[in-house]
Amino acid sequence: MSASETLVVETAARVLADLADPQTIVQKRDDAWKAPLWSSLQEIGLDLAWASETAGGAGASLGDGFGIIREAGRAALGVPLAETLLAGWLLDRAGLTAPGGPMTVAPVRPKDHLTLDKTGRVNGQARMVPFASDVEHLVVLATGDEGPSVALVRTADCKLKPGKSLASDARDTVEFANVLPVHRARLKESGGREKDVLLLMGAAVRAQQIAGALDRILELSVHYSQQRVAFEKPISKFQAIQHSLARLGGEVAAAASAAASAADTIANTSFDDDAALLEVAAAKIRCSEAVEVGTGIAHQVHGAIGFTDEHILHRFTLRLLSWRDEFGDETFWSLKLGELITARGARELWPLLASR
Amino acid sequence: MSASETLVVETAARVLADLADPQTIVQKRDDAWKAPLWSSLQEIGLDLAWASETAGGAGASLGDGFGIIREAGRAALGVPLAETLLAGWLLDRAGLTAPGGPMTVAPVRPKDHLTLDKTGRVNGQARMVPFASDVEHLVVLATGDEGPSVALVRTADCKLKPGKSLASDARDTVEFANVLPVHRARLKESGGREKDVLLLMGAAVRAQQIAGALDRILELSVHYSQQRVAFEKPISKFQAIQHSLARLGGEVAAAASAAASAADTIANTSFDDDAALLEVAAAKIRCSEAVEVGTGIAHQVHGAIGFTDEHILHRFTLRLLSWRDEFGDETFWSLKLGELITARGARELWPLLASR
Amino acid sequence: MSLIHFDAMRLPDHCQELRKEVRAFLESEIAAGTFDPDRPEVGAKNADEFSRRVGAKGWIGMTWPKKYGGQERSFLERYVVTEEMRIANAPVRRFFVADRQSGPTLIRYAHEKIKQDVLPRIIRGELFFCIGMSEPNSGSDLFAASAKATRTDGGWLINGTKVWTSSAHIADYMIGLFRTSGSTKENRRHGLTSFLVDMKTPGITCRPIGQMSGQRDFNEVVFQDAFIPDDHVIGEVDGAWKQATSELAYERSGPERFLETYDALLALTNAAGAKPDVRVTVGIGRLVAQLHTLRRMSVSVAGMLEAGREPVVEAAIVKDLGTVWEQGLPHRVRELASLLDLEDDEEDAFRNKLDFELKIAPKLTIQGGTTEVLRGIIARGLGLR
Amino acid sequence: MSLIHFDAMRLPDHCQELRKEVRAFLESEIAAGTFDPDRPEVGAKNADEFSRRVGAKGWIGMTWPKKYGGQERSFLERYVVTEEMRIANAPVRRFFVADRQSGPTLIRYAHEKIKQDVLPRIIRGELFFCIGMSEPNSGSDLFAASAKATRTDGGWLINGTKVWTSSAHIADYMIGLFRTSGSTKENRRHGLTSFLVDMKTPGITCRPIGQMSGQRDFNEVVFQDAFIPDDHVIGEVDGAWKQATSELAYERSGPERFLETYDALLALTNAAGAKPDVRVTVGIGRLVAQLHTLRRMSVSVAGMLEAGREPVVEAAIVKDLGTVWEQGLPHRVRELASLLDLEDDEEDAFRNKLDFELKIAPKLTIQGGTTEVLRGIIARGLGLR
Repeated sequence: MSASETLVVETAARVLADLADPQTIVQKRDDAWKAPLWSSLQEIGLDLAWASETAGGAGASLGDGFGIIREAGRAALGVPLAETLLAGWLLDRAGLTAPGGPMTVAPVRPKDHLTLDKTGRVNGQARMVPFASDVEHLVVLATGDEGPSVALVRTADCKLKPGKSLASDARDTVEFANVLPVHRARLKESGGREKDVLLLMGAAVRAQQIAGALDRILELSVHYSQQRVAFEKPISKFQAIQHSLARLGGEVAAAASAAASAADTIANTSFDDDAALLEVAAAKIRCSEAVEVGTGIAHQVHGAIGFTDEHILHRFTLRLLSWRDEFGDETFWSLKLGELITARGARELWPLLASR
Repeated sequence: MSASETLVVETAARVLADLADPQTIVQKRDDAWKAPLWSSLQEIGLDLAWASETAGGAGASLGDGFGIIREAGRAALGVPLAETLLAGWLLDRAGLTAPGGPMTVAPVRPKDHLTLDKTGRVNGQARMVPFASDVEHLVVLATGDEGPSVALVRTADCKLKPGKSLASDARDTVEFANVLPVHRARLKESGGREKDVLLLMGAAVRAQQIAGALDRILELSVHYSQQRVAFEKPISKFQAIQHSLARLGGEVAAAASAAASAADTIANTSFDDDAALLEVAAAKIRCSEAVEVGTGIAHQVHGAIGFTDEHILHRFTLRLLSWRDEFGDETFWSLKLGELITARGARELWPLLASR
Repeated sequence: MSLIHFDAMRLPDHCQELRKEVRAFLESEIAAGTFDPDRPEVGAKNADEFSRRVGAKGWIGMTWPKKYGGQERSFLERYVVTEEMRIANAPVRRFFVADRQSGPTLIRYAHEKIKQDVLPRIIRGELFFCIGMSEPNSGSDLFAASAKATRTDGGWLINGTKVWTSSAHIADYMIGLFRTSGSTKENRRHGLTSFLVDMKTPGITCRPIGQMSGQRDFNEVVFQDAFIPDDHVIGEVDGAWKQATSELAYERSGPERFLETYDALLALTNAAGAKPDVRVTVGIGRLVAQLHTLRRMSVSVAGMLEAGREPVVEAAIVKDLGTVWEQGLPHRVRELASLLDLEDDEEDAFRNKLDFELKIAPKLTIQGGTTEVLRGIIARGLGLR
Repeated sequence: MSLIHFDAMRLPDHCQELRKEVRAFLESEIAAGTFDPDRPEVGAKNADEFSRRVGAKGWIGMTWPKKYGGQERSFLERYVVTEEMRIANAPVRRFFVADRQSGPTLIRYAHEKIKQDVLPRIIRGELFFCIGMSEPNSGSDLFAASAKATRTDGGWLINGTKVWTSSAHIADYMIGLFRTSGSTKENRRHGLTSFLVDMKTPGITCRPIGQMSGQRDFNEVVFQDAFIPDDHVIGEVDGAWKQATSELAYERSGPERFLETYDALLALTNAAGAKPDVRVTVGIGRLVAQLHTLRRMSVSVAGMLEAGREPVVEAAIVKDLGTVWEQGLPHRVRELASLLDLEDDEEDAFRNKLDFELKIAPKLTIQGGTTEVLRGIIARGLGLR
């Protein structure tokens, strides 16, 4: 990470700490924090970090953007910052301009597919679309006769069936019935995996959010164990707790490494390279795997208080559980990666790993 | 367990402790212990506990036999006592007489099948047959036009390709090429699962051996932890060791319960009852599962010494690893059990469990 | 010879007859709309009346002495009733705490007058109990409790705070642990006394604490000079620690300690259909084998209790394995269900069910004795402590 | 901000060029029959000559100072060489201990004369080292060592026993820990000194100890008045504990700490073929994701070493996760392979491979720092101890 990249990420961290502190959010129990936060993010240009400057964005590096997203994970952020970055990135890949304001993307599930008909209208259904009911614009990847295109669609032009994530963030079913986009254009890239770019990039984004949130629950758990007294000493002094937290540390480290490596790969490699599939799949798999063990240990260390809605831990736990399902869960990516590995053959496994 | 059953099992335990003590076997490094042990077992009739008295056996209860087998497991016994019991049991189910001396059975793998042709000759191949090269007689389950039959076959009439288990016990490939049995007869029972009786009974036997061996490695590990000093105190005083041994205790308990329940079921229920499949499959699955965690903890507690061939732990570890594969591994039985459960339907799952 | 014993206990025929009776009763309740077994999170329409009907059946306090209105039936019969209620997601909360824990404690340690007054009402399904153990600064270490009871005319005044008290806001009584003198150097567990607290006593306030699962039955209970009459002391003053072990054996042994997330497995088996792919079939088979084994162990513990033994270690093992298993179950189900190709509405239903089980999972290894405490008990039973 | 750091380190191009060179070298060795990558348990025909040829390539002690014959190449280049040797199952035992551990220790702490004598010979692949740490009564607690070194004219006499010393019977030198004075109240680690021991010194006897895996490279080494010259003291007398941390960082960080059972995964992928069932495909994908992640972490630690940092906690995490993973790998492979329908000879080959990996698995979390010790180091790094 260069010095200037760090500056952007530090700014994001500071804004989030000031305006989206989980403790404050849990205490206030309302949504009043969202508007000032978004204004601030927008003012600095963090929301469109990944849209190029000509397209109304900040034109930050991919690394910067992933850094911002990791900070969003560290804050267990329940507004569509990661989705807006992703939407901006997707628009940019088709040379389209971002409209301003929060956005989201569709589809986010491997089994949902949207089509673009000859008249340029979008059709199909996308389920579990994050924050759809909270945003004015959706950026969709839809496939037509000419291959995949990106389309900017007004949410108001779609039919929404509201839904919720485990963390009660909006995850809506969006029906597209002959929806005419505001803009649309062909994806710039070509190659066999172009139809999967949103899934791949989304998986890398979610991996980064998971890594960030896990990092934070390690901090929370270490801190809590040092404060909490049982059997006349801080529970951090019990070997069983120390070893549990060491295991949590291992999961945090694995998630951070896998997510960082995938992010770095996306910044430097074409999605059509097998290495990109390896890296993104591995990151989403390993980060998602870390969720069960990681949240399990954090809750075990916190005891009953961590299970209450007055403590901030649940904001992390529930988003982690939700993120691991989105843009393909670990089973989906294991299947994809397993198919790649078996198709290439056993002797090609090590050369692929070693090439990274 | 009735008082008389306990007496038989206690006798078995005493004979094994006297003549097949793992520590002595490990020190002596030869097979001299095998002959006196077998004479003693034979004299008391423990080897043919499951053949009826009219057929030359001891006609002990099924429960007694499983008790003997559990003790064989507790001794990590490397002679075909369990196999001879099983062979006697199988002969008995076809009304055949046992020839005396150690025996084994075939086939032991779900994918091996033997046939009986119209002239009464056995054909086919069975792999990984336990102790085949150590015994004079094999009892085989072979399928002919009339369904499954039991045949007593001289090992000398077969072609053997020697092999070894993980514990270096004989596990041989036996080829049957027009082998004329000493005796043969139709299985007495009928019903859809008759062809699987050997697999089911063998799985219950292996579950019992596993439960016995795990029980013993818990004892060994607890004892070692109380003797071994590190960081100036017995390692049993470290919370991490205590919790590991508690987990080992849990695995031992699960294996013992599952194996005992399956044994009890076989003594009281027809193999054609779905409950029998549930019980035997669950026992083989759960006992086999306990092997990885159980041996892992035992070795972790013992440290390097448990990995040497001078310590007895490896006799248990390697047989446990071998037994979990035989008569169907946990994946095989999970498939069988899963097929049963899904075919019966979700609403029938609880009634089946609750019926036991 | 072995360090740990589990017999192959089988429920006798009369228990299985009782099971049929319980199922028929529950089916009629479901048919009458008392509760929906598929939507336990909604709760029952009229749990109070359901309690009384269960009481009328003789299924609350069924093992208790006849002189208090009990039936002196076996622990195994009670086991069957508990199982069927749990599997049907019946709204048992109103009576289950009293049936499992408070009633047996009162029978052993309460004043005769109290027993005669309270036990018959529990048995009729009229009284709702909660348990006051944890405090803001004492979680799994119960003996660090600091809420105080001080002597006054004819009784005690209690002051302090209990937390994570399930259902305190709707309970009639609490059995709570209060400090009546300091711990001693020789015995840090000395100085706590168990009290029966009428929750309508002036000076008691409950504040509900929301849970991440959306459930709202945790409470913080604050006592300010709440008066407890002398005869409401349960057992020995300063000696509550002597009562702890046997109480917890009851709490740990039941089928409710591994069936909490059973619905996830049911939903998976249902969604998988008759011929799922090999991955799902193997996965279901394995989970069923694990569940069956846990149940065999749990029935075995019930048999030991019935035989008058105190299977402290065995009960701790069942609970340790059971809670870890039921905690992981929704995660295993999620993985297996991942590639199932469900219709939208099937998927919504499945997802709703699974999400609920995933949300409650974190607390399963914490409530009523954490994994760490249980492993300590097992280690002690193995002679390590 | 985070408690734990792992950068997305990428091996630079020149490392990947070196990788090609190493592969070509190893292929030619395999072609010449030096070793069989598919049968590592057989061992090499002529490991000594192989060592010298590796030395001639400049791949032993390649990061060491040029004045001792080293190349001053980067840790990342060494990392690549180590990886390729490990993956090919090359017979590295003759030089690897010295390359990984003994050489760096000598460079930091040995007398200049010793360095000038010994290091060039290591680099040429002529010297074989072993490590004398564990004793019959000190396993993971190295500081309980009791084998003694007592002052004599011009040096020291050592007496006592070391165990689990890999390859002591064929090693030229040992670096061993011996007690030179008692521990103190303030510092129980005080009083041990590190010595370079010529294994041909009179008074040293090795007894091989067989392993359950069939391997025979463990030894018990008994010292009876073995004389060690003064200049063979490594570092400070009584102060060996100060040297321990940095030494172990090297030992923990390498790819050999998660690739030990890689062959099991290779055999599975091979046996599965191009289109296995969904169960096997998903299983392989998941294992590869885990392995890839471990490797990314391990490369990152190598990058930190290269940057001159001492990533003690990060290295401990990689080894903890890595050894637990490689220990479980043969078991996971076994499960996945269970339903593959292999021909008899394919099955035999697969089974032989898997059995070997299953047999060595128990020691992987014990050798060179147990899981318990590693978690203690991580906990300390998290500020808990």
